[in-house]
Amino acid sequence: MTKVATLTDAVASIPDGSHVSLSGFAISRCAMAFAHEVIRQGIKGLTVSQCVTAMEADILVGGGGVERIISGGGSRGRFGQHHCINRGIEQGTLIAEEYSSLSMAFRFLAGALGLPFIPIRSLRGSDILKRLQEVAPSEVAMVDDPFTGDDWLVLKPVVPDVAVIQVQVADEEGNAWILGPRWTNEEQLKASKRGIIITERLVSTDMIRSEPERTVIPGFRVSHVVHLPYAAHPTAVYHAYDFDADHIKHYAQASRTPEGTREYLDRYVYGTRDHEEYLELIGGASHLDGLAADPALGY
Amino acid sequence: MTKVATLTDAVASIPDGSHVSLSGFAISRCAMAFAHEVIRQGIKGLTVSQCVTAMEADILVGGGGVERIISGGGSRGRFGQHHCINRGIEQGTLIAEEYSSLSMAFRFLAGALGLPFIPIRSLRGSDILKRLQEVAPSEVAMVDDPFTGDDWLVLKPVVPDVAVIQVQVADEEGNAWILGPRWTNEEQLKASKRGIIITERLVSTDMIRSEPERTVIPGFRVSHVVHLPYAAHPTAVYHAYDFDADHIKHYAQASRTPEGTREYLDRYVYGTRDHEEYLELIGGASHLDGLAADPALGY
Amino acid sequence: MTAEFEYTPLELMAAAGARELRDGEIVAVGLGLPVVVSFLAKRTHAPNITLLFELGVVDPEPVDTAVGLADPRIWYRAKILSSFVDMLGTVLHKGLVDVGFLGGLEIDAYGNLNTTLLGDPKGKYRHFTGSGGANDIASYARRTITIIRHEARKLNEAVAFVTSPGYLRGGEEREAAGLAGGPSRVITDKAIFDFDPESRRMRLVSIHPGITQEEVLANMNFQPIVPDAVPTTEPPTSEQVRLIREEIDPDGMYAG
Amino acid sequence: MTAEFEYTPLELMAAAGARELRDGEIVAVGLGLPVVVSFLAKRTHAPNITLLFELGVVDPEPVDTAVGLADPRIWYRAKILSSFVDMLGTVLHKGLVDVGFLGGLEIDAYGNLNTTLLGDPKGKYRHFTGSGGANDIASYARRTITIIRHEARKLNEAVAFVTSPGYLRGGEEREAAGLAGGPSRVITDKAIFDFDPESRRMRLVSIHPGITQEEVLANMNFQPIVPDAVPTTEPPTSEQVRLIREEIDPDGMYAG
Repeated sequence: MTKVATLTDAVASIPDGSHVSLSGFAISRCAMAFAHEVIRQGIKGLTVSQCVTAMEADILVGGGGVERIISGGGSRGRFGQHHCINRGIEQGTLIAEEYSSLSMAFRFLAGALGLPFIPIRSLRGSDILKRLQEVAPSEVAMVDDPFTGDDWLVLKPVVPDVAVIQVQVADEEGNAWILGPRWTNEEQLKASKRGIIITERLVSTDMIRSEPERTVIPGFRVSHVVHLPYAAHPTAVYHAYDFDADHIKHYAQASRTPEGTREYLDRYVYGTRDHEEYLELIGGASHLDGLAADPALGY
Repeated sequence: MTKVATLTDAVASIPDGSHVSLSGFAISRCAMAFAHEVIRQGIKGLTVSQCVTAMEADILVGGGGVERIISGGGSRGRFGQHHCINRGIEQGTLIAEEYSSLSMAFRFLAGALGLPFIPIRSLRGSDILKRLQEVAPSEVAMVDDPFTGDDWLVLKPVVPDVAVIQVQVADEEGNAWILGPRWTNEEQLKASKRGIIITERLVSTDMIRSEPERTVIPGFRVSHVVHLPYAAHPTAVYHAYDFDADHIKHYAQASRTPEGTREYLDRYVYGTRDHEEYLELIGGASHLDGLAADPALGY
Repeated sequence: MTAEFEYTPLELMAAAGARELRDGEIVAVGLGLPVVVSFLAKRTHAPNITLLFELGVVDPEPVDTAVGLADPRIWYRAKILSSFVDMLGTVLHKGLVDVGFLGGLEIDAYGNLNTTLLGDPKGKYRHFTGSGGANDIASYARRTITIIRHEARKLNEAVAFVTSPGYLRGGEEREAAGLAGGPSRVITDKAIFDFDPESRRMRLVSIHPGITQEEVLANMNFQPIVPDAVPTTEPPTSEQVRLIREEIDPDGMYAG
Repeated sequence: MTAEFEYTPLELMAAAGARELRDGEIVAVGLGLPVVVSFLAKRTHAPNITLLFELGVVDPEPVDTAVGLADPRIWYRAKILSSFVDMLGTVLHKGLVDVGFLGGLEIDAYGNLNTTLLGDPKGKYRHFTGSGGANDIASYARRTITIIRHEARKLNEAVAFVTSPGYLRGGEEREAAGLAGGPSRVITDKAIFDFDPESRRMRLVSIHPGITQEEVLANMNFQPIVPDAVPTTEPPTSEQVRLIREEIDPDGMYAG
């Protein structure tokens, strides 16, 4: 059964107030075209979760549609901090449930496995835990290990309404491969009630059947498959294209202020009707060709 | 650092009384040559764990070296029951901690993740749980879900002393791929204190680096790599060779009685000095050629 | 409608099982007749069902008959080859399996299944397969379908060992034990049963063509609930029989 | 032994860090100087260390300088590309990481690290990166090594926010919180510190060549424990400097 859809339709399936789990990690495999379309459609009140915060989450916050972010923290590495997220936290307009990488990974894993709670050794003794006990007291608790009597911190599973996963290869049913490290994308997708797959390449189900060990996204969990090359620009997609350093620097500079963010959104998001127009605006085919990955290096 | 070793040396690293987790599932990827060598070396008092019982566990029990088996049950499918295991249970010479597939999978997963316990919805209301509460009362307990107040069964992690994993492809450090379904082999290996890898093909680390998404066994967990083609005979190794139906039937018939088992062991295990002699005895190269997998079908 | 062609009891059972599957459902399949049932549904009214095999196999297209789940013949052209944790953890334990197929040494009046032992577990007994994924599937697939031969020794008031819980001793006992879902159908070579919604005791739904109610009850070691009028089981269609014989199970290994 | 060649403070720090790693250890690495430290150890006395990057990367052999862990340049020729659950779950949480590298906005007298915010979290403050894997690594790597610039604003009696716990307020507080391992070394561009085994307060171990004890203490907002005699930090060897400049970090991005 084909689930191939336009980005417009896939985004339109997400009601205001949904919990959306995003596939990006800093500057890699970020669902940028998805975030742009969410902003264009004016979807509001979102909860966003991801293991390590990334550029699509930052621009979604900048676009004003995010009420709460659940993550293990993060930055853009040498491209600096996520200004929109940090500004939202500092100004109190964004509720941040901040964990660590492993505690997010375990929360997604617990969601994926249908566990009611998962024990973890992280967070103990830290101000992260103290703050969570204020911001999200219903998500953390202590349990006695019935086998040893030790006390253990346990975390509640995360069960997002929808996971939006940017991949390299998918078929029309949504069976998909992720090349390179998967960070927590497999757990996020399997924890969620459904998945939206944004894929660089759409392949036949016969191709999926030819290397079934690689299928980390099961099609039966997926509601929409959007075939959209360069949908992660300006972030990197391993074995497809490199990150666009100049554009990331441009965004980094613009997003330092609310005004700059607004100008960026006006130009690149509201000023383009869709992803195709966005790609034309940032330089079109000749610019994108310069980002294409070297097949041996993968970037 | 090379960990390539002879089967003799790898087996000799296992003291009496060890807990050994085995990779087989019914009639696929069973560590048969390993089991034979354990019997030849007369290692005793073993605890054996595996998700679904398989032929190498049955012959190890038949050889008299196994004191306890921890598994989710199992058979050889159309090739019948595991007679040695069942006889041991019926006669009280083998302690059986019997779970279900998922409860074994979760126990290995908990061991792999360093979890103190893992909640599960299986086993409740069954006689499996009642019997475990008699045979292994320290391995199961009830915990209140701190988030909902519901009571949950929790299982203790399994942490074997060594996992013995029969694979298709490994390098000299023990980085390895498993083609086909992995059942619980990845979790077993990662739950264990160390791993012994028996591989059909020994490849360069450059080859491992060429498809790093496939490395499910990390070399840094492995103590010995044994390069031994046809080490799973008479069971199947996907994309290497098919199971040997006639030999499995022969074993199935022999193992129906203690005498038949003894005769089988005398001929095929004690009667051969090593795996090479065993392969000659069962028909040598010409017989094995007939089992070679079709590259398209994988069997 | 009358069937004017020959069919075997197993073909009838396969067709009856296939009718229980709705399009789009996720089905946990074991080897044997459930494979035929599932592929029959997939090739007729339910092309979008997803078939899971517990060891880590999704939607294969086998071309050769397998001897068990561990036989690579059943993995051929799968969409996913993964693991128990993936299948039974992220799908079944997550609550996504709609239908699970079960079988066993014996089933009892409340749908409890035994695949572990026969005889007295405190004294002399024979040990068999144990659970595998059966207990897991029985514990929380939304509904389970058991396919079992209609012999008195296999249909008892209470099983010797509850490997896979049905409704336990009936009423609300299953829910009290913390279990979801439950048995929905038992398909034998003589009849089809469901479970009374109150008592949760097995109840006769239909009797296969050519079988009498006396034959059904005489070959059971317990008395199921018998409604006043029990219809005849709908026979397979000629197209269903053709699919089984020519495409799904040409060697007659499962449904022969 | 005197070093008769030029080296930068970062090269000295890299060499000092490399000396802390023993062959065969499993090391959790972040980006930046720890990458240089780890590859330097691997190419000299510790060829069998295993390098883990939290997102799911083991033992890469990068040929280009990366801008962060999310940059595919750092994944090049890895032996494993997997996931956070695999790296931080099955290795770190399992208790197998010997050494973790950490950095931060500030560290305090008991080795607690802040990567989350500066200012007053109850009032006006600036938010930064948060934890990532740092809290996890700090919670149960067997030992951690922090590399940080030697500036008073980064070396405080207590941090504004404990992102990654060290010895908390000292003594047995860390163990009481249920944490294993703990900080073993702090390497700055002026000195190396460890922690007093009783009080768990930071203690001066050695001062880098050309730096005075006064410079070390004047640029700290707390008083570390200072033993009577503090040796001079061993400088890098010419071979270490050559490896860093020619092979490990030819662009000088990390240790330039």
